[in-house]
Amino acid sequence: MILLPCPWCGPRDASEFGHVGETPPRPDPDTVTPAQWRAYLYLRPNSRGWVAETWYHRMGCRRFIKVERHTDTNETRQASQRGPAARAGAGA
Amino acid sequence: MPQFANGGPRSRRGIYPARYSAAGLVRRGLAHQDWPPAWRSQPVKPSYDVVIIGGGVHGLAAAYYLAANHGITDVAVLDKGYIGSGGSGRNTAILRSNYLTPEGVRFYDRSLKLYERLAADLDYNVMFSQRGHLTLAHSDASLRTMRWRAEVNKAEGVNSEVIGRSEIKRLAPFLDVSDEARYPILGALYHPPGGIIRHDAVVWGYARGAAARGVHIHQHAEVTGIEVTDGQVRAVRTTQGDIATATVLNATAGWSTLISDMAGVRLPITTFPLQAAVTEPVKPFLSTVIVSGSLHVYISQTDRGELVFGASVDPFTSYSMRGSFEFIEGLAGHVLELMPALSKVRLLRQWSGLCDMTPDYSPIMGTTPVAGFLVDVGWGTYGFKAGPVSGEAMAETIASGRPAEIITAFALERFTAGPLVGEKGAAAVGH
Amino acid sequence: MGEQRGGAMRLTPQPGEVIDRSATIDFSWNGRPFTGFAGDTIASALAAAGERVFSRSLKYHRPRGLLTASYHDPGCMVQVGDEPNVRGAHRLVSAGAAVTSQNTWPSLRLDLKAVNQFAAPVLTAGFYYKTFMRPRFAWPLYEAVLRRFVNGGRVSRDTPPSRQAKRFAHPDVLVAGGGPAGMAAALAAARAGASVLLVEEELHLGGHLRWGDEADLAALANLGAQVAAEPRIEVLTDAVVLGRYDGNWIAVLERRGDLGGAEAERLVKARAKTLVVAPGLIERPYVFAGNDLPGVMLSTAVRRLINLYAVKPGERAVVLSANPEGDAAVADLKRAGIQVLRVEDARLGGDIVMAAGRAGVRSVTVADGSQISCDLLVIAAGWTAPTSLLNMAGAVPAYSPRAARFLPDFAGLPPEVLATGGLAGDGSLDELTGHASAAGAEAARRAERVGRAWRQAMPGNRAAAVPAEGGAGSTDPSDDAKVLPDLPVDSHPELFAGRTNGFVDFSEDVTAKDLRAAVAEGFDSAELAKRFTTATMGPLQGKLESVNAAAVVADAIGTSIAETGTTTWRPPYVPVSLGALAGPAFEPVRYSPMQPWHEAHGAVPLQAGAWIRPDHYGDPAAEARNVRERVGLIDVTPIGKLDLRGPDVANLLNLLYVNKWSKLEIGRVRYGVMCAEDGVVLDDGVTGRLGEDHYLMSTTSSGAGAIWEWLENWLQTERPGWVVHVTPVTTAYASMNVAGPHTRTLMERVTEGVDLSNEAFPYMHVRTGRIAGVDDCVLWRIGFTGELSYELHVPASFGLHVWETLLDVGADLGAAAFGVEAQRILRLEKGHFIVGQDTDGLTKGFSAGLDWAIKLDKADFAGKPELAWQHEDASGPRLVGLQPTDGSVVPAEASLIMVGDHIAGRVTSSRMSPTLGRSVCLAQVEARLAEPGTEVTVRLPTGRLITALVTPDLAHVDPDGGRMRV
Amino acid sequence: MSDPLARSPIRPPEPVVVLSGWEVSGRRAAGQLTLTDCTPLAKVSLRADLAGPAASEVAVPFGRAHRNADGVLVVGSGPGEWLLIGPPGRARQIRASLDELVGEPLSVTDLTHGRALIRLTGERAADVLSAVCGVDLSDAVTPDGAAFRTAVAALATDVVRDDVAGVRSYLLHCERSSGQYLFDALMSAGRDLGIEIDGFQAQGF
Repeated sequence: MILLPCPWCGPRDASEFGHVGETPPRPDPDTVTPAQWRAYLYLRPNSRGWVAETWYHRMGCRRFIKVERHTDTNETRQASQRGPAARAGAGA
Repeated sequence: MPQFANGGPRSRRGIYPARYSAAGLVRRGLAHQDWPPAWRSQPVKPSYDVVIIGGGVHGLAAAYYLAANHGITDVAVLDKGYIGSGGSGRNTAILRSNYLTPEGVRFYDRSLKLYERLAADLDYNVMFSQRGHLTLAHSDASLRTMRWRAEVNKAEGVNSEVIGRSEIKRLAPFLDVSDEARYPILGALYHPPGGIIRHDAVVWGYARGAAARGVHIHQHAEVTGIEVTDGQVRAVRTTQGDIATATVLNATAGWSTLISDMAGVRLPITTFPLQAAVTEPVKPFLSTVIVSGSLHVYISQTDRGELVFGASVDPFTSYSMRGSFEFIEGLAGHVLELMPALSKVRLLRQWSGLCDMTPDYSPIMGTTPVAGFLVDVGWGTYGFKAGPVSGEAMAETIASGRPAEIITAFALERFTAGPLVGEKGAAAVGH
Repeated sequence: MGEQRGGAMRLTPQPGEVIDRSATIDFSWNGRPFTGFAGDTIASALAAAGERVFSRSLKYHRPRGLLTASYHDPGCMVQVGDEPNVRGAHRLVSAGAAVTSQNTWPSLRLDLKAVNQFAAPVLTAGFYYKTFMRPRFAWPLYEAVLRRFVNGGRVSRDTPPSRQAKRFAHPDVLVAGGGPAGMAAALAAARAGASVLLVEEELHLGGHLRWGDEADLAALANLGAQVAAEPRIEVLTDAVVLGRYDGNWIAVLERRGDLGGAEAERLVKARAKTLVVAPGLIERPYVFAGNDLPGVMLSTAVRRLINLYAVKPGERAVVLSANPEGDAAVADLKRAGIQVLRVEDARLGGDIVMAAGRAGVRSVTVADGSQISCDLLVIAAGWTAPTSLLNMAGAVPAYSPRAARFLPDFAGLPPEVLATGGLAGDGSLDELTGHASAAGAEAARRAERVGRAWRQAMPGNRAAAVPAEGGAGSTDPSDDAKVLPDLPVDSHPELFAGRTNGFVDFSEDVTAKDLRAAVAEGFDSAELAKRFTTATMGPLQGKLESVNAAAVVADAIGTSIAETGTTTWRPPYVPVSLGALAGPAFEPVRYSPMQPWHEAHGAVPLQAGAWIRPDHYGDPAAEARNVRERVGLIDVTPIGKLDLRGPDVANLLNLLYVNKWSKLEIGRVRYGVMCAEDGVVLDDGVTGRLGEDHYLMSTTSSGAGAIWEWLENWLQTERPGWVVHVTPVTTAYASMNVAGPHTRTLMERVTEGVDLSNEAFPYMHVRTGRIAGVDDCVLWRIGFTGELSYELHVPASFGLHVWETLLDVGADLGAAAFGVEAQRILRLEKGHFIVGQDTDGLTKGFSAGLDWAIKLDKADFAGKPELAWQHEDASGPRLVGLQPTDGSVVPAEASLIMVGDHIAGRVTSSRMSPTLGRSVCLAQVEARLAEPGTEVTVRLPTGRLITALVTPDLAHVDPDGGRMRV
Repeated sequence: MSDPLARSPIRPPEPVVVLSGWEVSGRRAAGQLTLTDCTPLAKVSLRADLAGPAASEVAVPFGRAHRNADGVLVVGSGPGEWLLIGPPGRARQIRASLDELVGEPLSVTDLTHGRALIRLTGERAADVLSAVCGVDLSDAVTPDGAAFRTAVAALATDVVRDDVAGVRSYLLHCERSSGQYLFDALMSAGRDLGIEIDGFQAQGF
């Protein structure tokens, strides 16, 4: 069980959170092309190494928070900057 | 379309170094004579007609069918570890074709048919045990989805039917089909042709068959770069040297986005660990494959007596394969929900593999914007089931330069042009 | 030596023995009565009685006896009652236990499958890959035979469910291993102020000291007294660390050796700030012909039997010794009155060539070729480092030829994990405990740093309400971490596989020859050879055999053990029962306040997510008819309810619903549909405006949680400037829908403060008032059922009171409860779709027939671009009403709409309509079939084809909605 | 038409008595480890800017709880989120006091009927809770007056360490419909330690 450093509640078990992941910014719906919009819906960096990602502290403060996690080792650390975390994308 | 050297298909007979048989076992056994190697390792050549990245069932099957069906033998299969060290050796070896969409059903049914004759084709006993496959429904909604799948399956000629509790109890006496269960079993989708197989044997059989036809298998050869100029693949850089080639197939799982990124092709894939576990052996008591989508668990008993448990992917993306304790806790809980009498059976080992999830729970197969760079990726939790048909289809695609008809629904373009594959329609796990 | 009390092989009392000779325990072994002492393991009690054979091997059914006399002994896995695969050399004897051997047929003594050994040359590793494949249809028959050879115990359908409680622990320091090093580390950590959890796999603390000499026993007594006196140390014996997982999450299995099965096992899940790994070493077998014969034992097995259980392992012994522990075993043997016929000293070139015998060792051939007849062969060939926990922490141990074992990669360890004791090196007891004390103190120091950082991150301990940028500081304990001194490493002969062929994996019947053959066939790496031969895949998971296997494979390839490496250690460290792993089922269930009434009135329960709801009360059709003709009540408490307040609520509604909300007046409710960003229908419900900045939103029951998050997600991440407070009030209200022509009459009898006339309180309006004497009730006039109806939201504690009152005062009007099934029928008659049933994961807004609702002229809303494009290309299927030509046929839901062989849609909802007396359906069909009046072909599950007509409206009953507006 | 009777989601064990309009158990525990259904207590939620005027007025930070002058327990249950717990029937009064707070948009919601409230008391209360709750319950981490929301038996629960006369005690506050579930989970977690049900006593708060 990895431990997530919730900036609001302090370190908590990951099972208290919902994983949202790396979230691209939402394009302007009026000017966006289908390709751009579907990139926003479906394309994620899927980065290997340290990534800044969004989690939802469902069982705790109920904030969408930013946490940095190493996707090879699952080490976690405080995100260098606190939210507002980017949005979840389709379906959340 | 790329040009390929080497002649047309050769007869299978006579190619094998040694035909496997009981008689052979006795003869060599008594003579204390070892069997010849199933494959040999050669130095990496400076160029190949086709370079396949990923020495799992997909990559090796593609190599085998390139050689066997199309006579294309100047092929290199590269793996960063040993063959079958990825998903092919980590899955729970369940085979089925009872999918939800017509294109999915046709595709996996072809795979199942190929699996049925694989032992004979490869002269290698892959131990395909067609013991039947049960997908349990614990709610009206999932029962409705089971019916939906059954109707599509039947329309496509696949043996699949919704059955009730008494029939379920008959097929799997250890299941708790009472109303007292927290998640009562309301019915199940029964798929008689489904079953389990020895996954390593499939890998080794294809490797042996491909090697016998001249394919080079390079283990511990990790790809470090892919050279693309003017939108055309030129070469592959590996830890065992550079390879000039015009055709590269990305047949990896877990690292498919990292490999595609090397070629400048972005994929709508996120990578999740998928964990599994096995118990100590107990005497055979379970002869069908049990799957519960709602409880995210699947159960089968191997010929060694071990219970093999699988589940849905982890709750967050990762490249770590160390596994988690909460996984086996939840798994055990769900197994006991289904079979309360197993509380004294001991879990022996857990492990993880990596799954490349796509937005519509369907693979990405065929060509890409980069000429000569093909993909057979995004296999989520169902890649092993598709090994043979994917190999066959990708071989045809490489040989003909056009995507094989059976994989057109799985093209990369669907994520920009639409429509997505309907497996997302009922996004329940089913393995 | 004559017959001893407690068994023929029982010795006179030994200084370190753990048995209580005053308490005898009777049990049975394969049906025969046996007696042991309290403290005996099953194996020691049987060995004391002279038993030598405990099981038969997997493939060849060779007799097997004690090898390690420890938990990890492959030779004595037994069945105890209904519990399979019990470790006989660890499990204590218990009164009346029915112990039987496994994998024997027909009996342990005479096992007919033993003939397999003569077929050994044919049954080489992987033989089954090469045969049984022709003809194809014969494989199932072969398979049935193979399955007979399963080497394991039996499970019983009568085994009662057993799920043991777990607990969470938060020790500063967790010490894995309660030998001298573990005890010393725990003491040092505790004295440095840390809370310590000390976990020992065996039944007692002390490790090898327990079977040592007087000095060892004295040292143990001393350490034991200090540990017992230290309040900060919690000791768990007969407990084992199953694994070290990411985040230093340590899973510990507590066992009670005197009990059996899952009842005896509990989990402790520890978030340890630091972990000290001190498991000691496991003695390694030696590979030679006959190395699996009963009577061939490791030196530690012999010393355990003699010193802990006072059991004589044999009468006439030959010893292979490569280390001081082997020499100590020789001394123990002599003291126990066992003839030591020969000591082969491996350090001086001594060796064992082979052992011979049938049911046990009869003779041994040694290095000089001489053959010695004996009944006991003691092997002290070296050690295996159980590095499992270190591997899980990401540090890959390296092979040391000097030590003839793997040593930890200290540099590769994360700062929260330390290693000490025999695992880390050699040396005197003082050197080892000294190193352990240093490790314990350092572990405590690092733990203190982590603990402080964690406490500072707690909100209650933070000065500012808003966490600082970057939040709490680093919890990395490695900052100025002290590096521990190295322990000495003694040189040890490399003894793995001798000059004859023997067993490498005892559980799997894999020999050195099998491994060499595998390499020759191309399986030329540790992992491939393992997979091909199944070596190290048995119940021991490589603890005894992995290094020998690596040595044989390396030799066959022509490389070194260091290059080959071993196969990966995978968790858990020891097998754990599913009952202990599962623990109590924490599956929250939810009940409405009216549940007692439902139960008392024969409601048939329906599971809807976590909710238990009444599906019906006996006759759903009659319940539906009662709503159409009189008045019915349904408990709709699970409907999601969100209290929305703030100046920006209207903006939020406009953003998340596809339709328009800016002009909703106070006192009105409106139906709305939400789509996800991919345009797919997400949820629907009505939202009412209670005040200027105060709204009450309803969602589907199943969507309640997800929609709450959906709102928070947009508010927190996309529109952080907006002020909207979302408070979930789903269960703050008991919700009930009162529907039917008599509804107003009934409501007027119980409602105060609200004018219920159609003029004052029209359709799609909301009021608050007093119902049945209960204040603060919310009334929505809506019509999911298509009848005149009010949806009441009552403060939940009074739900049962209001429900019973309504039924009571409405009795003369025919007021009766109806369940979910009746509601499904009613809404289907009315053509209201259900998200997730009539729509699916790909159904975009226009496919659900929402053309009237989707307002593409709104500036922005979730999913707008996808819906705009769907509108342009008119893509996707359409939801339509369907009426089978033969109204007596009710097509099963999911019946397919066929055009020839092509699947052109499916029936999503289907019922017999009690109101119309014919079947009514909703279906998703391709757009070309969506025109009203189109005749389509429906394929029933039976394969029968029927025809049906696409209806003009989704609604089959009262399409103009007159009934609900009266 | 009978008078309204308020019922907790947790079925009261015999003897059942009516107390300030609520159906509660009159049972009295003999032992030292007890579980009490405190649902009848008034529960009001306040939502406001976590650093705004209301916040400074309430003056209880997120993560802490303390009793104000009128004996109302004010819990900092989340960022910009407070829970006020008072004697039965005091909800309106508490709401009124909060409505006086001005200067920003507030949400004041009476959740008395929307949540279940359970008190676990005894020297070994932490041993019971640690079977179903992963948060460190030691005094160093969660002392008396600490408040945190976390998973208790897999249910999102507000936990307040609120010792009674020096004896360790926890208030557990969850969404109403799962109240019976949480109560049962705590009872089974405490069974080996001899936990007993103690009936609700209004003056006990």
